[in-house]
Amino acid sequence: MARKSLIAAVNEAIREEMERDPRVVLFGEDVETSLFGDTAGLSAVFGTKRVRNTPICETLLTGMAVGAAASGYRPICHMMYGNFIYTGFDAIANQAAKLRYMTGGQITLPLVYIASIGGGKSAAAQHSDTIYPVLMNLGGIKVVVPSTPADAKGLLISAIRDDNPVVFLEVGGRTGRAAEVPDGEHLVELGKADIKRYGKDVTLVAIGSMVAQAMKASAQLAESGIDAEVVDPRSLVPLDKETIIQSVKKTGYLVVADESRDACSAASYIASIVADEAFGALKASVRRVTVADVAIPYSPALEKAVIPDAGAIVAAVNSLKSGRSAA
Amino acid sequence: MARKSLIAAVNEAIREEMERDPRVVLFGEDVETSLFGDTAGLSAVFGTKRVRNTPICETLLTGMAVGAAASGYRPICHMMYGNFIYTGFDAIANQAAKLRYMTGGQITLPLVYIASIGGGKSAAAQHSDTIYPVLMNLGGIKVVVPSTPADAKGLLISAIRDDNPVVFLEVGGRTGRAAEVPDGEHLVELGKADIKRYGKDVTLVAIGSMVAQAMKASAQLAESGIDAEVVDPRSLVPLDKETIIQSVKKTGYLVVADESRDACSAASYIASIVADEAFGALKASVRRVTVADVAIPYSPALEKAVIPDAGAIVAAVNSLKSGRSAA
Amino acid sequence: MTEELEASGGPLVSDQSNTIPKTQLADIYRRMVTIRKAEEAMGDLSLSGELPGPVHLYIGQEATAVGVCAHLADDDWVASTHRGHGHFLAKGGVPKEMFAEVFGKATGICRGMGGSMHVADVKRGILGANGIVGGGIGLTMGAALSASLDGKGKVAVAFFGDGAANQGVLMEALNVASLWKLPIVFVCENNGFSEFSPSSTVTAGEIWKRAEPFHVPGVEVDGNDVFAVWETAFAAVHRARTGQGPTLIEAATYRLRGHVEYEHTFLSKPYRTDDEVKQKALTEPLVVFRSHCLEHKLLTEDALSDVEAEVEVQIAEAIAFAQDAPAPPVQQARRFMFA
Amino acid sequence: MTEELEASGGPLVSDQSNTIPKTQLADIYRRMVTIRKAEEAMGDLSLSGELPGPVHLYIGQEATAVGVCAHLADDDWVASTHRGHGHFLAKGGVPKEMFAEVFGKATGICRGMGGSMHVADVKRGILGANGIVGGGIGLTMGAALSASLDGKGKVAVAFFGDGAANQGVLMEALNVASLWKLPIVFVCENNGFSEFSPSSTVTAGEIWKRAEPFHVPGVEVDGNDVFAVWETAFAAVHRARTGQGPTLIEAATYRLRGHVEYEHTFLSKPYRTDDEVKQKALTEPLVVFRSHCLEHKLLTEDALSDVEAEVEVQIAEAIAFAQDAPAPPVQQARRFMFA
Ligand SMILES: Cc1ncc(C[n+]2csc(CCOP(=O)(O)OP(=O)(O)O)c2C)c(N)n1
Ligand SMILES: Cc1ncc(C[n+]2csc(CCOP(=O)(O)OP(=O)(O)O)c2C)c(N)n1
Ligand SMILES: [Mg+2]
Ligand SMILES: [Mg+2]
Repeated sequence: MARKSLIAAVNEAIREEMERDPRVVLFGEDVETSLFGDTAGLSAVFGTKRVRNTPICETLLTGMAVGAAASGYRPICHMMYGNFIYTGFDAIANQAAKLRYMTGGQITLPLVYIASIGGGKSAAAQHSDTIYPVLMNLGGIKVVVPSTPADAKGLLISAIRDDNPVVFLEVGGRTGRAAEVPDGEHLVELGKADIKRYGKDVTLVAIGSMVAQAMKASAQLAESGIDAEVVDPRSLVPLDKETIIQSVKKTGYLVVADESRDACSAASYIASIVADEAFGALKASVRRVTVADVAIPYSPALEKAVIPDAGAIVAAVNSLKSGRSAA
Repeated sequence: MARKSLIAAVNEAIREEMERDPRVVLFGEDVETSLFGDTAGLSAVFGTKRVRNTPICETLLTGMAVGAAASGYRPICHMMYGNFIYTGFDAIANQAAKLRYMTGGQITLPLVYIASIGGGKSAAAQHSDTIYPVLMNLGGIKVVVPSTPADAKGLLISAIRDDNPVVFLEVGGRTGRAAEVPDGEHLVELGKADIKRYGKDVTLVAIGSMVAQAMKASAQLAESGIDAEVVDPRSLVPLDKETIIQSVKKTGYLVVADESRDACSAASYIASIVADEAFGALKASVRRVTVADVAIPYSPALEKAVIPDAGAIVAAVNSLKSGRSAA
Repeated sequence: MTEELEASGGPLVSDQSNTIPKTQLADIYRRMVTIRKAEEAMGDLSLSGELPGPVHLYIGQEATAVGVCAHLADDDWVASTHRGHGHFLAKGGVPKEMFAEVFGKATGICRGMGGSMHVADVKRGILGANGIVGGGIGLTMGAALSASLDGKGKVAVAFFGDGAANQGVLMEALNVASLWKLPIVFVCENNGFSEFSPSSTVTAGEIWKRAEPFHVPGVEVDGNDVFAVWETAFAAVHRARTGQGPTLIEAATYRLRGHVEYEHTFLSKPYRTDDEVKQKALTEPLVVFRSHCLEHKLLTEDALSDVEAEVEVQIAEAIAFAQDAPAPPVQQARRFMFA
Repeated sequence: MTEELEASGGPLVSDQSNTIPKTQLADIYRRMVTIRKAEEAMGDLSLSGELPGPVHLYIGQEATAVGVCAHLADDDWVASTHRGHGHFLAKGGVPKEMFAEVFGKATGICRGMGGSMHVADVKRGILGANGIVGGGIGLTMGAALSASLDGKGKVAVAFFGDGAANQGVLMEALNVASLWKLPIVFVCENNGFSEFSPSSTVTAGEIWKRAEPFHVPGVEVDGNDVFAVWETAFAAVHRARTGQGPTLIEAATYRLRGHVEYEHTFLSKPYRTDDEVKQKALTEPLVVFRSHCLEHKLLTEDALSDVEAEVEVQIAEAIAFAQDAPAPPVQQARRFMFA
């Protein structure tokens, strides 16, 4: 075990998979110099045939990844900021998500799109979006959002080995906290949630950047005698409904924390699943802690007010436990 | 009152608004000849300066609409099929949804994107998508989905007069059923749901194409003594939460029918709102009747199996009423 | 032709003496006639309401698909458009599998999942028809990247229309293909229309010239003359196969049928005259080929008629096969989203 | 210069005798120096951690923004890029409102909602800096459409980088602008880099030549020479204003600072040498302007120094204003999504 940042874990995962499988190739804007560092040094190791700097042309890049995957390679297409996935959305939504289905299974698309998401850095509205809801709705795209360096490495390796389009989203940017990453081959299965903290009184489902906030919230809640369970889905498509439902069946209460905008958020989807499939277990409202339906502002004070934190999660739990919410 | 198709109502709304306000302009691919008929004849009336056929270039079109709106006109940008909104997604998600916010309110964007959505015509996976979930999550975009010709006319006029980006989505294609449309100026406020059928036993929230199915389902349910209330949100952003919640408070049961894919669907969002804000009123699970997370197949038998119908809605209601769902 | 190529952005490796070998002429004609007869039948089936979805016919453009695909093997890649039957058949797709697909049947090449707009046959290098105008360009660029990486001399061909040439992705692709010397041929079929808009109203300048600023050779060819297409494609495919990079070919042709097969039933007004269509039909690919072959005594009237008769039988059989085929099992709708 | 314009796609209405009027020279210099001093200060503030978000500096490119915007009035439109301070100031944006914005303050031009990457001043025709490379092209096309509709002779100018020129939307815009004769000028600032990639590694051919296939004039200009830029822009803006249509200008310049201001703190390796930068600094716009004016006795050393001193005071005041300004009220975060 060694302590590494999420970015370093991603770098390592790509490196190991490129070593293991010559069909894995990487391209994207400035992947050689690497804005975030997650692809730094790879071109020196694998050469500029397998690690390619591209021009700025997201529309083409997403489609080229589909074509390269359909024809036998396993491309990793680095999209830099998450909102450039909006720019290259066409081929993701119209091709990657549907080509296998439309051709009756003839086409296999082992490809990974990587991007960095989320706010907190005064990068303003465009670059701070949390983009997974729009991807989750597309159907044919797997969506992975690790919250720790170890999960990042394990999930990315699984994503690269997966025979389907996967969007792998990095939270925390280039300056995430370092944490232990297992040595040797480390895989995390797509579609398996991780219980980051066991508890019996309330279930906190937290995604990506919200996992750390939920852990902080749990510590605060513990002080007032509330024992929270923190469930990190890690992969949103496929989603490990079972782990979430089992947790709610145990605790009877659910708060979902998600940095995406509220309307059609991952949080709303998870809440709706529980309200359907575990309704009988619920003792109170299901609360979503999300970004209200606004963009992310630049000014730090405003940005802080918009992006949920541990305090917001604690407040949501308290509103449930006091019964104030069961209207 | 006269009976008209939804397409004819749309055509009339554009015509009236272009007559009323010289700043309203229309452009898009083949708006002159008009694939669906909703813009047919307009260039003859208003000339080819105000009604412009464009080349095929969705990336530019969506952005050009933003620029034209920002500089004083009120563009209507016809996107033809809904999935071409994916193609032109960049400027919708990165510019239209955020420009006003990022500039501290300096920029006003009175613009309407029109597109046709939904399956049922063997148009295959790409052209059959129900695309509103991805738009709802963007935050700065209003989203309107009328289910009747009268609502279509009234909502489109409101959309054109609205000072914000609105996506106006047509369901049923060029061959929708005709129905009464009021004569004279007819406006429907954005953000006001319509109760299409009053009932006391169960609330059916139905969107777009699902409204007709919910009405059919209500008739069937009435036969078995279940009196369903059908709520048509009509506009998804803004969403009339109040009407939905009031209905559920009355009936105690909720089924949401939505032709979009389930994950992060409008249905899941509505279900999550009720599970939060009207939890105490709920007597059973909240059921979603949606497209499972697959694309729309071409073959008619398969397509029919994937897209929800009245039977699916009835089955969902029965599963609630029999208490089978409250796990 | 070769002069033009050289004029605009670099020489193609071409041997002007290259033309369709005589032994292949009957086969070239067979392919063009197969497309023609299949499409005519499609048109009838569409009008009679037998096809569940819309069809966009390739009638009048046969020379381009056939003249280009003559140079491709199964492991070369093509991507096509919404108007994709011609490319499917020219690249070796099986008629009965195509018809069954367009009928939405279990034995369709895509098991009924995609229909006309998505006919694909991956084992034959057909990445598929596509409902996104310009969508095939990214796909073939990816295939060309694969081909360039595996170094086995494979080639990718992107077929697209004049309307698609106005999608920015073409220029993005020309840039990357030039930088990376990808083995790709961009084949733009200018059939005079982008849906209901005459090309000149939505397309500024000349499409083939759009390549040169990227240092990619661009060339115009008579898309109704399969000999000309064959020769131009020969050079461009050779150039790609030998690692010399991309070429853009603009094939001038004409769409003899409507944009979509039943358009006259719903369009509010005509967008071209019947006279124009009649005039254009005088120089359509089969007419041109027939008269060229007869004039130069390359094929006899009998040989041509034999081909036509054989193809007619084959198409009739393909349609019967499709009509008799079972619908796909309903559970199939839940399959194929993920591998 | 005019020859080049005529060579590539049609004549510009230009009068070769047109150059910057002598009375405007001090003002031109003031604008360039304002940008330079503001940007130098921004760099310092960024490194000292006083700015909440990243900044992309315009140092070395001043001649382009200033030479172009000299021809524009408040009701002409411009859209800019992530590197947007220069265009903001050149088009008349107020320094203190820009600094307050980049500090995230309530008195910022966007009330602190947008920051460096979104400085906009709509009343001065500045549609804003933009975080999307190529994003301003669609916006200015829309503004040009408005201008063409209202017929008052307004003009729209899209500023974008060499990297942005590889976004397909540029070609989509060239096509539509040509077809509709829109009053737009496309100004590509080729500063040698697309982020950390030297232009030649990601850009095939010459950018200014990409216009010609669309029958749009394309022209290259020395982007470090404000006289040359001014003259070229004069012709292009005049062409647009008089209904003759679009022009593409490629201004050759050099980005003297990093892509983003603190990049050396996190990049794993350098992508250019210090020597290269030093070399290029010898021909940067202020050096060129100064020596030209002194050599031709257009402005005195004193006059130039006076401008510099005045600007220095103004920028210091602007920074003090920004530093002292209050943060925006927290409730503001919920405003401005909808009108
Ligand atoms: C991205 C996208 N935009 C619009 C359409 C609708 N559409 C289908 S075919 C077509 C015209 C295509 O013209 P062209 O590329 O010349 O091909 P042709 O039909 O002439 O073969 C259009 C606009 C589409 N399918 N995809
Ligand atoms: C759509 C999009 N893709 C990628 C980026 C990331 N990015 C920001 S600036 C930049 C380079 C832009 O190069 P150029 O257009 O030459 O402008 P310059 O930075 O040289 O002024 C890139 C890739 C972006 N902001 N937007
Ligand atoms: Mg065409
Ligand atoms: Mg640059």
